[in-house]
Amino acid sequence: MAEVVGTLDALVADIGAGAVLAVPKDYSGVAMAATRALLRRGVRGLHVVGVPTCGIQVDILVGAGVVATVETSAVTLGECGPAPRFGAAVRAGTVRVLDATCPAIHNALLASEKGLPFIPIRGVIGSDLLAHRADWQVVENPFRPGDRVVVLPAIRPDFALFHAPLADRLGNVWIGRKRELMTLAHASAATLVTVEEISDANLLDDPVRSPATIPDLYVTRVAAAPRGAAPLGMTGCYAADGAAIERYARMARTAEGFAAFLEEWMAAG
Amino acid sequence: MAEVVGTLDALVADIGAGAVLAVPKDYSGVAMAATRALLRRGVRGLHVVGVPTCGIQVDILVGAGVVATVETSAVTLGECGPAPRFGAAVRAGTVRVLDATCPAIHNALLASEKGLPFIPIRGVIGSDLLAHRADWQVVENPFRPGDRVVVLPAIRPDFALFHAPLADRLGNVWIGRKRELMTLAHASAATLVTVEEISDANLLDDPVRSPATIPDLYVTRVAAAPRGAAPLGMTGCYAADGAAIERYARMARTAEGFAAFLEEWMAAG
Amino acid sequence: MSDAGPWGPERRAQTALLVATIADLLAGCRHVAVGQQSPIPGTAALLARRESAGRLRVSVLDSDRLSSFTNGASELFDCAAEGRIDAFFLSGGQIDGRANVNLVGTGAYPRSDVRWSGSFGSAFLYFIVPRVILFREEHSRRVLVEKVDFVSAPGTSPPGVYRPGGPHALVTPLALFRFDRAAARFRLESVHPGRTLAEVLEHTGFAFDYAARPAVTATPGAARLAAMRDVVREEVAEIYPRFAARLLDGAG
Amino acid sequence: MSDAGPWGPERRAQTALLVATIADLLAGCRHVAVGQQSPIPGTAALLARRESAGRLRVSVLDSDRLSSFTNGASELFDCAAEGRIDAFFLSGGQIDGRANVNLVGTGAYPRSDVRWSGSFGSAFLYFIVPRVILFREEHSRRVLVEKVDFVSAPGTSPPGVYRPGGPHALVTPLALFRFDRAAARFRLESVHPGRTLAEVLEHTGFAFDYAARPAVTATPGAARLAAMRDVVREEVAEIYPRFAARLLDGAG
Repeated sequence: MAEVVGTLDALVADIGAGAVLAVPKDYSGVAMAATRALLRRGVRGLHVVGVPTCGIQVDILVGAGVVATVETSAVTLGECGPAPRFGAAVRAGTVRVLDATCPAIHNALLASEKGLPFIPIRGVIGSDLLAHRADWQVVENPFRPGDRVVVLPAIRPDFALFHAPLADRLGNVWIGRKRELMTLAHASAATLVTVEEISDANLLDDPVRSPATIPDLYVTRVAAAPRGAAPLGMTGCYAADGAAIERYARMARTAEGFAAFLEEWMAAG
Repeated sequence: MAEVVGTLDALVADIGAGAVLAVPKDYSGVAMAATRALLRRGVRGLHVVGVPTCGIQVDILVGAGVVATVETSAVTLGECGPAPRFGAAVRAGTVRVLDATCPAIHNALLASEKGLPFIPIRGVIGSDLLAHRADWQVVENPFRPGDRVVVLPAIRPDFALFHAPLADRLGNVWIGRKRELMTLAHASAATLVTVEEISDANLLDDPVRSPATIPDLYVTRVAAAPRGAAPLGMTGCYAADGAAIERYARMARTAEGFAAFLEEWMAAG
Repeated sequence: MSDAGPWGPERRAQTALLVATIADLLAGCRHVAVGQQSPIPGTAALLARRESAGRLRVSVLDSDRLSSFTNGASELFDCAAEGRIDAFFLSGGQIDGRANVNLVGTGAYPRSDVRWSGSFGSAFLYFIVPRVILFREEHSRRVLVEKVDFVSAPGTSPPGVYRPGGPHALVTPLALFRFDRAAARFRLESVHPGRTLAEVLEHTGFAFDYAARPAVTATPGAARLAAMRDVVREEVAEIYPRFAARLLDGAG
Repeated sequence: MSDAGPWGPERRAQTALLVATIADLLAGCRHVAVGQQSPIPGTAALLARRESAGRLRVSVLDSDRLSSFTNGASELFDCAAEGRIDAFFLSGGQIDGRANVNLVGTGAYPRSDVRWSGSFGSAFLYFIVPRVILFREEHSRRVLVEKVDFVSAPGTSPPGVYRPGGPHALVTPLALFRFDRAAARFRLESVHPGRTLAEVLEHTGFAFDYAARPAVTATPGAARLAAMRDVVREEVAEIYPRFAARLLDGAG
């Protein structure tokens, strides 16, 4: 069912204006190389969902002006601090933020995966997050009168986009311990994946690999992108390039610095 | 955190009268050998949860008179038809049945895994299941007025008991594609596992095995039990013994036949 | 209880007809899920897959070979909820004229006179999967009743109940029925070759719509039978070996 | 932003004190979870593990080596909800006298004057984990405010709100506070060696309870410092190499 495509431009060709695009946190495999292809498309007004957080990828997309809404629990450069272009856009009011908390993002994607019309979450009551989320509600626990519970609507992304170590020619994708990518693929209408390597063997035929493999049933397109998560890391393949991220953090402090970074970065791939 | 024990009697030593005991369906690894040890304990009044169905294991437990309640979506001998002792107990009114539907069992365990106070499920409305489940309720979808949705309380078993291919000396358990066992272990207060084999290597150190491994954090006790699922099968190890199950189905048609089976079966292990 | 012994040519021909009839009901589907104890629907789905030139995906539950599911026992239900399953099969100890199915038992609940296995996933999948095909190898007034004793899953739902799916057709050894969801009634689509409307009326416990001279179910031609034999030999034999041997008339 | 350069002996001693103080707060825990960008709490947890003779389990998030989680990014939250995590660490751009934490930003929301990363899992874990330890390396009126500008997660909840967890203590470079959930107030537990109550009062923006002559935080002895160095060399260095090198005074 999945299509193995030859270019990153082909991978992201269907992501249109206003699309709801879900991306994983830095540890889980961020499709940085494909993000460049997305910027080449000139798409605008994206609604980005950081699952459950996001980092340099979304900061670049926000800095490039292609994001209308960021829905996530955090935008962070990790050791290198908060995300500068995101912070600037918030101050300028040029990006809408749907601030969440990590398990709310996870639960809302689970609701999509399982076709639940809504899903409860403990906690949250008394957090200002709730006051600013018109799409979250508080109901009474039907099994315990007086017990108030926050309920969330499902998040159903138009596209999931991430990077993984390995796929096969059918589009089955091995994700290792990053199980949230399984939920994400199930929950999304379309799933776009870059991988370090494409195997000739069917991953589902391997009894040890298959339990951590997203079946092609849930995968729309796959493209090879060696070092496709860099400067972020890919577990088992390469570590994050802390110096490159720190350099980004410095350059992106100003609009001019970010413009210089972006020009250089776009030219590099 | 998990204890690797030397006998099946030690494995099940804590299962007391009235315990809520969750067991998986036949395909997922049924701890048949440990079921014999459970019967040796002389425990009574079990509340068995079949996840999401059950078979010969629960039929034997019901036939032996140790089950007060069966909560499941089906009790079946597969190709060999309905479960005879279960059927007889239902007719005699000696077992209480909490009839469910498969995804309701899955969702209710997920609610336990995630600490959700309740969880919705689509469908079910208009099924007589609902009329007979005082613990299920119908609420209005807070996001769509007039849309009625069934909600379920979490199922939190006192014990999960199942059979898997492989564990290590720390009690990490490899489950392959049987992901429902992960949810079950998370959802249960205690998890007891028999395995075909115990490995000297830490399964979590293996990047290919670890994604399908239940960490010892969720495992209470492990015991080796080669062919511990027989006469049911174990994926990758051995197939179900259809003739033995058919023989059981024949013998268990009558109370006398079942008594003869039970005597023989208890003596065999 | 599985019946024993080899099949005669008549039973083989009837089985082939049922397989072909069900395969036709899967036209246009992208993904069909089949329960493991369902050799005739399973064979039909695999035949339809071959005839679709690879466009149809078939998932046989609890089969390591014929399912690509990797997310545990809940994946079938999740996959259906995501709109990724177009057709599924259900049977019933009783099926009534409003397409209600009973998988629980006869008589008063909970102390059923005859207790069957239980409702399995019916109370969810019947609501969610667009094209649910009812299949039963027994066509009798015992099975096809006016009103089921216990509704495992209702055939229809009142307006306002979320129900993208539901019953599509009913296949038995005598006939093929279509289900009209708006009318909440079956309509006889065709009578199998060698069977009569009178027989169908005699053995059906519920009222249904029919033409005075109903169509005859199409018999699979030689080419289709050959394709079916190939499918049975190459794919079905792995999961339903006894069924495959019986259907393959000794030549397979 | 990580600060650059090597540490002097004073910074090393202060860090060791913070590590020891936090380790003491974990007494009796069975399972502590630590965020990845938390070298001091992480070191404290690993020290406490060593001192527990293996009874304490430590999970460092997003670490393949120091976490046994295998069920994806939601496992931390599920594990906490199941009652399997006894202690966790939170920080805050602002922390107020009712232990409310703000991880979002200063000024009026949503167009914060300074925007921080976001609330992460605080709005859930702060309610669920029994012993949440607040830790911040800056003790100032800018951080420890009377009232946070945005409540990422509240320090207390009214009766009736499900809240098995909450704030337990606050550790800063100046002092250790305990939080009294019933009173919704911090109480100064001890002032770190070389610091004074006056300093703490001067730099704390919220009111808190204190004794006229507060206790002095215990300094780790030579044996404990040696154990700490072992932990840093053998375990911490793998996950926080820069931090480990700085703490290991050149000898490590």
